[in-house]
Amino acid sequence: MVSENAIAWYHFSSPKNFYPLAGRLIPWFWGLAVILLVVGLYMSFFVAPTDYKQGESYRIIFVHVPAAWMSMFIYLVMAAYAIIGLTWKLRMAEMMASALAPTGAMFTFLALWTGAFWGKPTWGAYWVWDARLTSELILLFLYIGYMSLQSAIDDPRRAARASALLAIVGVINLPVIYWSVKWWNTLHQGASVSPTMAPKMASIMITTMLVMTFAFWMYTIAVVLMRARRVILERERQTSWVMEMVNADPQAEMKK
Amino acid sequence: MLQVRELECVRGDHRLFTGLNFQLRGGELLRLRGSNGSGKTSLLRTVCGLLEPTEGEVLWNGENIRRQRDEFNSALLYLGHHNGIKSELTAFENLRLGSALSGGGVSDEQIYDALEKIGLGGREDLPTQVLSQGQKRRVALSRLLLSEAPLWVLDEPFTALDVGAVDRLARLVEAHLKKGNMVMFTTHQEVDLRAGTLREVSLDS
Amino acid sequence: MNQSSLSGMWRAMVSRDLTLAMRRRADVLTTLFFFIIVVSLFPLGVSPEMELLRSIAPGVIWVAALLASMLSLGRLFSDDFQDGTLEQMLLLPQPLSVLVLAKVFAHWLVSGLPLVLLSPLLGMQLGLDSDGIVLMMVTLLLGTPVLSLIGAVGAALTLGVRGGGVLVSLLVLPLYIPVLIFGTGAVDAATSGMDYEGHLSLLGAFLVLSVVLTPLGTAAALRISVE
Amino acid sequence: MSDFFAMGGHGFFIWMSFGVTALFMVIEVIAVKRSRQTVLKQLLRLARADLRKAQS
Repeated sequence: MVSENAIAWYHFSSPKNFYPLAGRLIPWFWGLAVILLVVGLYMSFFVAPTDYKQGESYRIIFVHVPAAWMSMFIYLVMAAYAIIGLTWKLRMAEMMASALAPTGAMFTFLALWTGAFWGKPTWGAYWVWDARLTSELILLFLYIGYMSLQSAIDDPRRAARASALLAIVGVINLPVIYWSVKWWNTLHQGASVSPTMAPKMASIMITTMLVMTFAFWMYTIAVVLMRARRVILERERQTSWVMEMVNADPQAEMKK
Repeated sequence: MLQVRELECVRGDHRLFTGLNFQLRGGELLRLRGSNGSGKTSLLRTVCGLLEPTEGEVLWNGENIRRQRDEFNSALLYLGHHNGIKSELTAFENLRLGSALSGGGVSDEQIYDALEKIGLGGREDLPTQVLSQGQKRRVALSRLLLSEAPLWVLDEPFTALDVGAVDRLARLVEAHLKKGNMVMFTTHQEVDLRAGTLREVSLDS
Repeated sequence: MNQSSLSGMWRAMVSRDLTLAMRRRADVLTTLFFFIIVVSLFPLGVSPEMELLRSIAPGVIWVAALLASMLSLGRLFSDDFQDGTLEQMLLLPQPLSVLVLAKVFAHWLVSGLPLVLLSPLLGMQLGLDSDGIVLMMVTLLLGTPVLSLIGAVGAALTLGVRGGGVLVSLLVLPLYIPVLIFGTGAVDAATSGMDYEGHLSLLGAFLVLSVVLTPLGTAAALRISVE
Repeated sequence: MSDFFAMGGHGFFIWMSFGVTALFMVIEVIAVKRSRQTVLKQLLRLARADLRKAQS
């Protein structure tokens, strides 16, 4: 007896059914993202106390840390979709992986950008060869490698599968890279100098950071679902259901 | 026995063929017809396992070829558009390398003899880059003389061959079929093959 | 699939690639000259002062070795892809990953090993002392095969892609970083008198891991690229 | 209000971080929305062309 959710899961793994479902879900995730962002920003500026040592500039961690977490998390989700896509030949999984990459790359860049603008007032330099920042930089290279491989190959099916394989190779190497960079950093600079995450974290700060992380999470799901719909339209161009949908009610489709 | 079930293949973003079913038994010759771009080469490559079909499966002796890659590969000989020979190596070296890679068992005399039979006598030790297009094609075709693989998959084998070579190749195919083996091929020239039962599959449905 | 045909296939593939490399000796030499030229640029670009050169020597030689081995990756599969021999290799009755290992081994013999043999020359040029040079050779001996093995995955993924040569470096360089860190780390430790066994065992571990894992990745990438 | 923006002298850094993050997120949303619409327009043109061919 195939369990209930197995049928539902398989039902929505076909692009034809996933497309309208994503269309219905997107507004909900946008609503959640906006609410959480507003709450998060309010907490970041008005609820979290001024830090006795760093003053106000520490508030940047309420954007820097969630962005860093998201950049790592999105790469892992991307690799998971790549594995599913390759092993079970699920085109939908491959499309989700390629829809995730640009947002992941954006958060990686933002993590580096906000890290630099937090570093300047705190340690006096925009760039510090700290283990985490260096690993973040390498993660950005992995994202760029993934996206450039995907765009360099013309045949969409081969592009999806080749970049999926690269994502898997990347995710296997990620811990090794992170750990060897961490070892390299402590060797050359010694543990004392490397900037710690933040001063002792008051619980209110942690909850603010979590709220902001959830906000970024909802944002990511909404944007990725939108991009996934575009990827579906591009790759399923020759299927009949795309043609019917476009013919049926073009104006409505444009707005949604 | 080769069997194809509900095969579908998508290239780029247009579907080449779908719901394809046919069989090929010992002593049978299957000619694949279709206009240019109808997916003949893609079908041949799917049958060989080089291209993964979007739907359906290819069976060899009842089992999917993707689950028995080594056994199926040892029973298959594929000749594509490319000749599959290295231009820096000589004709003899190419053939000896080919047999060594697929498990050896072919002596040097057999190779020289095959090259003689295919009409390359005296040119065995020239780097293939100096040979003409037709001669390079013959080096590739001489692999048919050396291989015992029961299933031959040939993509436009008669192109760039002169009349004598076409006739020689036709006799070769007939001898192969008489031994109870199978040949699947595509061609644009009308060649009279008088052995085995001819079957046809057209992709221009 | 008996043992003899596998080792027979391995020897045939390695000797094939070596003869092909010898027939096109120019390609092999360009990689080596590139390695020498890149290292000799640093004294010109940075400063001829020996003390400074000695401190950056391991990093310079390792980065040059990285770039040189990546330069030669393009030829690993692309010639076979063009003339159809790669298709025939995919249709051989032997496991593809063993075939890939043979090809990468031949590629390493031609483009990795010479770097190891040349490195003492460049070490002296940059003022490395004797045990520094010995350790440089050991780390390169352990490291360059890993570069070829990981690089093969990138070469297979970008097969037949326009601009593939540059793209390979983008895909593969981030994956080289752990080998670079522990390769240079070992030589630094040796020159400054600290113990370096830890670094060498890690390099050895990377070598074993990549010998086991990367051929599977490369084989899968080849099947995707030849489609 | 102005001291809120001054952020104890660190205003520049804080608003560069929060501002650029917000800017990137907005740009990404607009870019994705517009790219989907261009694909839809192409499909529309394709569909109409097929329709006309079918009718003629």
